[in-house]
Amino acid sequence: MAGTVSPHDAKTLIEQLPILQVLVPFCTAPLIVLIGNRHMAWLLAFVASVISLVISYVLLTQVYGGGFISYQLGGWAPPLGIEYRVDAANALVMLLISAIATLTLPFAYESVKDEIKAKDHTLFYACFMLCYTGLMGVVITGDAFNVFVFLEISSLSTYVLVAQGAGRDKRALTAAYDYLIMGTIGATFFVIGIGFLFMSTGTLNMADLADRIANEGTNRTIRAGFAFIIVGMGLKAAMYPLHLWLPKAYTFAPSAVTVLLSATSTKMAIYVLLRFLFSVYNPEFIFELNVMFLVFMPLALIAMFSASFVAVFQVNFKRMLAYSSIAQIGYMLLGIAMFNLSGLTGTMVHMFNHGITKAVLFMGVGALVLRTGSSFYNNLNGLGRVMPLTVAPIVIGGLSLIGVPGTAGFVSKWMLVQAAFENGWWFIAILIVLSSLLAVVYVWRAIEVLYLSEPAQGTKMAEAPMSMLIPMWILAIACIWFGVATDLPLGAASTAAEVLLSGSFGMVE
Amino acid sequence: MDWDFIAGHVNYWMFIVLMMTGLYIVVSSGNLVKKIVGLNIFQVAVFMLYISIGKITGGTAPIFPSNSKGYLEIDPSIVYSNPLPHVLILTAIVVGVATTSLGLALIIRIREEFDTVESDDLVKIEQQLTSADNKEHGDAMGGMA
Amino acid sequence: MTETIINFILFAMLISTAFAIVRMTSLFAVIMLASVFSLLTALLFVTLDAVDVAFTEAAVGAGISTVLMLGTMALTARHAKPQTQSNAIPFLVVCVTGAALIYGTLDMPNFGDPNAPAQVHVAPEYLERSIEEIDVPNVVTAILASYRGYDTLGETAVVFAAGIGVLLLLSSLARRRRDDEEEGDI
Amino acid sequence: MIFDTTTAIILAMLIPLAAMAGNMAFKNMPNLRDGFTFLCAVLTFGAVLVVLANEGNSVTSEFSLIEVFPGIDIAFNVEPLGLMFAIIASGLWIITHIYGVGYMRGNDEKHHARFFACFAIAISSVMGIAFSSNMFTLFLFYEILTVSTYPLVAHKGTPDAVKGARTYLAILIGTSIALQLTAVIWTYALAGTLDFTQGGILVGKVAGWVVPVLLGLYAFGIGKAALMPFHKWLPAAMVAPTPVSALLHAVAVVKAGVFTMLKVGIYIFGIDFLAETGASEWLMWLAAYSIIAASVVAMTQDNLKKRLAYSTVSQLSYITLGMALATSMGALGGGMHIAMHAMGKITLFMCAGAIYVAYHKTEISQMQGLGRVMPITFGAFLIGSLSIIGLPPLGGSWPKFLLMLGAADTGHLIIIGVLMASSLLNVAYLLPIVGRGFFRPLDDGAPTKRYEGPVLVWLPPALTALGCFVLFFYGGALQSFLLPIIGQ
Amino acid sequence: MHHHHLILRVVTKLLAGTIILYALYVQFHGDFSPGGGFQAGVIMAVAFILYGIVFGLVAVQRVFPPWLVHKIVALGVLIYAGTGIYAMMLGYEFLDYGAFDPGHPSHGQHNGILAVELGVGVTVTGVMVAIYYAFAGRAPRISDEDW
Repeated sequence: MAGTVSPHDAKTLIEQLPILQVLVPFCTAPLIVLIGNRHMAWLLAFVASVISLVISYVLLTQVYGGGFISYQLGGWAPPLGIEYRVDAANALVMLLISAIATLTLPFAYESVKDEIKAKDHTLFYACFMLCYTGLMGVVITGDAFNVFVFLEISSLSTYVLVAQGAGRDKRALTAAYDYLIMGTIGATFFVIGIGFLFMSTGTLNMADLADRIANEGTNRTIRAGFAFIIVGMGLKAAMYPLHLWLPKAYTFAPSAVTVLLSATSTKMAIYVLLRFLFSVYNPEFIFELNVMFLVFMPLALIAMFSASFVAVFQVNFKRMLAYSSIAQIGYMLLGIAMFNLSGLTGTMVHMFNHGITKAVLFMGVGALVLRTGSSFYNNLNGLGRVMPLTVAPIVIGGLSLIGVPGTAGFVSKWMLVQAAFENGWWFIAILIVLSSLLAVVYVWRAIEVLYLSEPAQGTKMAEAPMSMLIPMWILAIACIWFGVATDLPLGAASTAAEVLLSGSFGMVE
Repeated sequence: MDWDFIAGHVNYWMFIVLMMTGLYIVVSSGNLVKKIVGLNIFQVAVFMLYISIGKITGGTAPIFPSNSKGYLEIDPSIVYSNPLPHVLILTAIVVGVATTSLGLALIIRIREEFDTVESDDLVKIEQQLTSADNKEHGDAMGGMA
Repeated sequence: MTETIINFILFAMLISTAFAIVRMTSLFAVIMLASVFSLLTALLFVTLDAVDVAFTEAAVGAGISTVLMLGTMALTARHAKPQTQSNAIPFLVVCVTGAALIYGTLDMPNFGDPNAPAQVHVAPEYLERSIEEIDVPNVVTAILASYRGYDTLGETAVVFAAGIGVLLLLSSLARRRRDDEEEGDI
Repeated sequence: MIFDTTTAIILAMLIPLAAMAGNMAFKNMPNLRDGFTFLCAVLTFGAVLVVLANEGNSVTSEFSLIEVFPGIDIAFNVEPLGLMFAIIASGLWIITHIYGVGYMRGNDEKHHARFFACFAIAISSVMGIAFSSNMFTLFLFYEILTVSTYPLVAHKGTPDAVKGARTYLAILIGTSIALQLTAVIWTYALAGTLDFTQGGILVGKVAGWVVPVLLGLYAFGIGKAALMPFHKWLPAAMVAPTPVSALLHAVAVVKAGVFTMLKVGIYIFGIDFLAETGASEWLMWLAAYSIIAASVVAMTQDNLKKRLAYSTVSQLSYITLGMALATSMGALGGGMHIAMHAMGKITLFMCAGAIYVAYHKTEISQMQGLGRVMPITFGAFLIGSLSIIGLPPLGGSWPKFLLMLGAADTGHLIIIGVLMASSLLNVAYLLPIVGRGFFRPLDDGAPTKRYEGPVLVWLPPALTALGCFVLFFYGGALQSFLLPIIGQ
Repeated sequence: MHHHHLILRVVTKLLAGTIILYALYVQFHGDFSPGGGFQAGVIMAVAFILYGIVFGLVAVQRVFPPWLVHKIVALGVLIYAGTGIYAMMLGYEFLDYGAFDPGHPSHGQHNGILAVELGVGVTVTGVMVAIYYAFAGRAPRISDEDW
């Protein structure tokens, strides 16, 4: 690099990693459009996501034990400029997002060919990369307004991606429209919240915000801002009762899109919630407000039970999983509501574990849709016998969704139950395990359909193509691997939880 | 609540009235296009709130005057309004129009597929489709969609 | 003082326009009123010293948005159906949200207060430093393109996303020659 | 010393997995596949014997495979109760495998490879349960065992089988997740550890109402122990092919349940702690009720396997009772009963399967005179029955004797009465079957030529029946082998 | 359309040229007065849209073919990002325009701002025209009672 002439200390590649993390997928999108070839589009997208995955892994290893990396965009020190700030909490979420995107792309190759018209493929992948960029940008940034900008990049591309399901079912369009309206209201609420904060503090940098709120105390404006940020992000996170857009969007979106959305987009919103709850507003503030106990806890519990209950009665595999997602988001909120180290660790690790679990399940359904053209149970009878390699990962994902020991889902539920006991809320602990039983029911329904019913007459189904099987099996193995070797997610999650609970974002100098 | 307070806050309350009018249109209107109009009004009202944060009484637009040679001259007596909210809102306006154009494009597609842009009718059509799904797939499984 | 009077006249017009939009069913009227609303907003922005924003709002709100909405109207329907459902729930939502907002305003600094936190913390630094560091008279441009240039990159990406989104929804990537239109590639 | 103990334990868990892989790989080569599985079974048994040879009845320190949560590892060690369980399960796997091959081929069942593969996973997880050195590891393998046996129960795929399997899974997963998991995490929150420790880990950490509640969560949460009212899965699971019923529902699965129960009583709560707090008294009465009630229900069953299933429910409660008595003798008796009942009950199940293979009879009322044409099978059945009843010189007499001693220690004379009454009930529901077989005339038109079915089907029960004799003479040895569990 | 409104057509041609000139002014004068890339892009697009409204979609697409519009859309984003990446390659942070003239950072800043504003302008022009093409390319399908 040509930095030798200037007195400025040339940045090394390692120092540039935080921005490259977002920049690599970002630049891919216009490149795809510029080149305009759909095979190249896929290849570019895949290569970019692999690079991004490697970077996010490197970043996570750097902050795994604590501490943070700050990157000043444009060379302007915050609060004047925008800052990227990586710590264990967002590094873990970024690893999840980049891993899922990297695995979704090979899966998408065949699925998109099947579900979307060939002439739209190039733009589809461009949109996909934009969505991915937006998610990464939201997670990595340390600037409150920058969150909004990248949130909108991902949201706009998400609306379009969901609408691409219109080729199979026209309801994808209204799903996308509803999502657009709800999502925009949510984003606007978020902007109002940021505005209130800005009004009371004069800054947009999260660390600076935290500092000023901690030093100057709160007032009614800041508290109202808090409410708007929670509702705004709650809409994006499909927090009960703001989840109404989710079932339709997940059901009618193209399979590959559902995989990406279910595994990453709500997690991103939960992460932002966490960041604002704990890092910008400090834990004492929240504790005084008692908002956790009075608001999050009941909503989380209602979500866990009502959404699971609805899921039990679904006849469409995809829609069942969508409702299950709402319930699982309830678990994450419950972990926040516990307000202790184990609870937050549980939330963080459940974000990760549920991400990989749902990804494998939706991929499985996508593979079945590719082969049978339907995700309704009565068209999937006995497929476990004709395409065992395709269906087995679904079973593993299902077990992880239930939280059977030895799977990733178990680890997070364990942490949540443990957190409940640490607070002495044994009643909540029992509710958590009881709601898992509902998961047993809806997962087992699918498994019985896939294995125990007789396949339809003359079913001669081939296994899903390799490009689908490989990512599915990687995720399925990850579901088991992270259920046993919990070092990576649990270690990072507990560091993250410590960072969050210590309050003001990055004020640990 | 003294007079100063009211005079200093009445602007905010106006913005809030506008915001809520916009939000009301979004939530209550049945026509998809009108919903988008409502969304625009809602957002624009929020933008006004932001811009008003930056206003300083007696201030002027944050552009430094320059003389013919192009050098900047700074007059310490001039108070400039806060430029930061302007920047934020420039971005937000662009985001808003992007959302609007996407929403409208979706509406056009919806009209082509469903032949209506009224949410009442759409809900009805969707209910029919769902109950058809149920009949086809649900009865066999003893569940509902 | 004149500023205040102008402001209040603008507010009165804005609010009456907004209320009119609530009641209208003719989409053409709604869209035109929305356009008027944007123009009034732009005027308000001018009085608030935000000339750049006013310029943009006029171009976007009164220009592009209006054209797009008219285009959409031409492709869909002229009239909105009168409402059939009850208004109770929307009204409740609006009231709760409004109440929260008003609660928030209670601790806000007075409008135009030069000692408000937003005026004393970060903003003065921009005003002081941008001459030295950026050498651009329009501070808004300096912040937009340099201090917070990354936001603007994001903004460009949003526009880009909207562009390819509309293309994906309504048409697709165009080819250079017409001959190979049947092929999937460009 | 062929291997060190660590390697041997790992091998004992891995070799069955190799068998599973073998079944998948040689799906369409029956002889190679079954032969390979047999080899694996023998090797597994060998690995367990190596552990026995290395360690005897000492308690080794644990070795950890991986840390899952801070302070919670997947870890293993050797202690007499677990070692005994491992020896029984792996030893009987060999016999059951032989029997299973005969049964499956004799009955033209389908999906052999899947069947034996799931079987092997189940054995692997039983090894994990037996050697686990903390409650977390045990729970992990406990759940794997549940999930891996589900396809075995649902094996036939008929609506009946599906329904039975659903009950099986619902109760086992339901109780274990809702109650046992809660109990485990609660224990961890209270004690800060889950390691099995002589004398218990909860001592001094809890008091008052929490102790019986926690014990209740465990007792009902260990659904595999089939304590009433969570026993329904066991009769429901009888829709499975008989080898499954034999090994899994007489030895591996149910014994995993009561084994867990004993482990919890002895190493989590501690016998003395239970006795001190009196927390287990209600459990004792419940177990006593289960013993009697299940026996009575067994008498009303005409389906042979169902009757044996209820008999199992009743016999399992002996072991729970042994733990709940909270005395050394009781715990020892409970431990021994694992071995004795396993040997006896597997004999009975294999006989039932043999009858089914040879004559396709499932109901007791259809079995008259069959003893005349299959004397070996019915002879084995008789010996198994007597062992269950607890008559010397059969293995089953030892644990009953110890349990009575234990009950006498605590001064609960009613429990002694219950045990005696139960033996009488055993006589009443088991011996008539034999009697009907030998002394009633054959049905008209039934074949009168002696036919016991294929050798692979009648030989195994004969062997295990012999085992019942052998165990009687090694009863004392077994008792002293188990002594370390009560801290002697 | 093609043979009527002669005055309209002449005026439009003149007007379109003027609008483009004005757009260029706004584009490159944005650092001195209100306006910048975005506004310039919108104005530029208006010139084409006006042309399209008067002369028809086919005519304007001959002047500014859709494939070119799409490339331009992507190009603008790449110009912006590329400016930042160039700074990175000089060993500075992303978008640190000071890199372009290390001895005199404010000159570098000025140049950088011009470059990124150009990027914005290009993309916005492209997107607006593309959206117009997309909307105008749809045949109106309004049922009779709506007129």
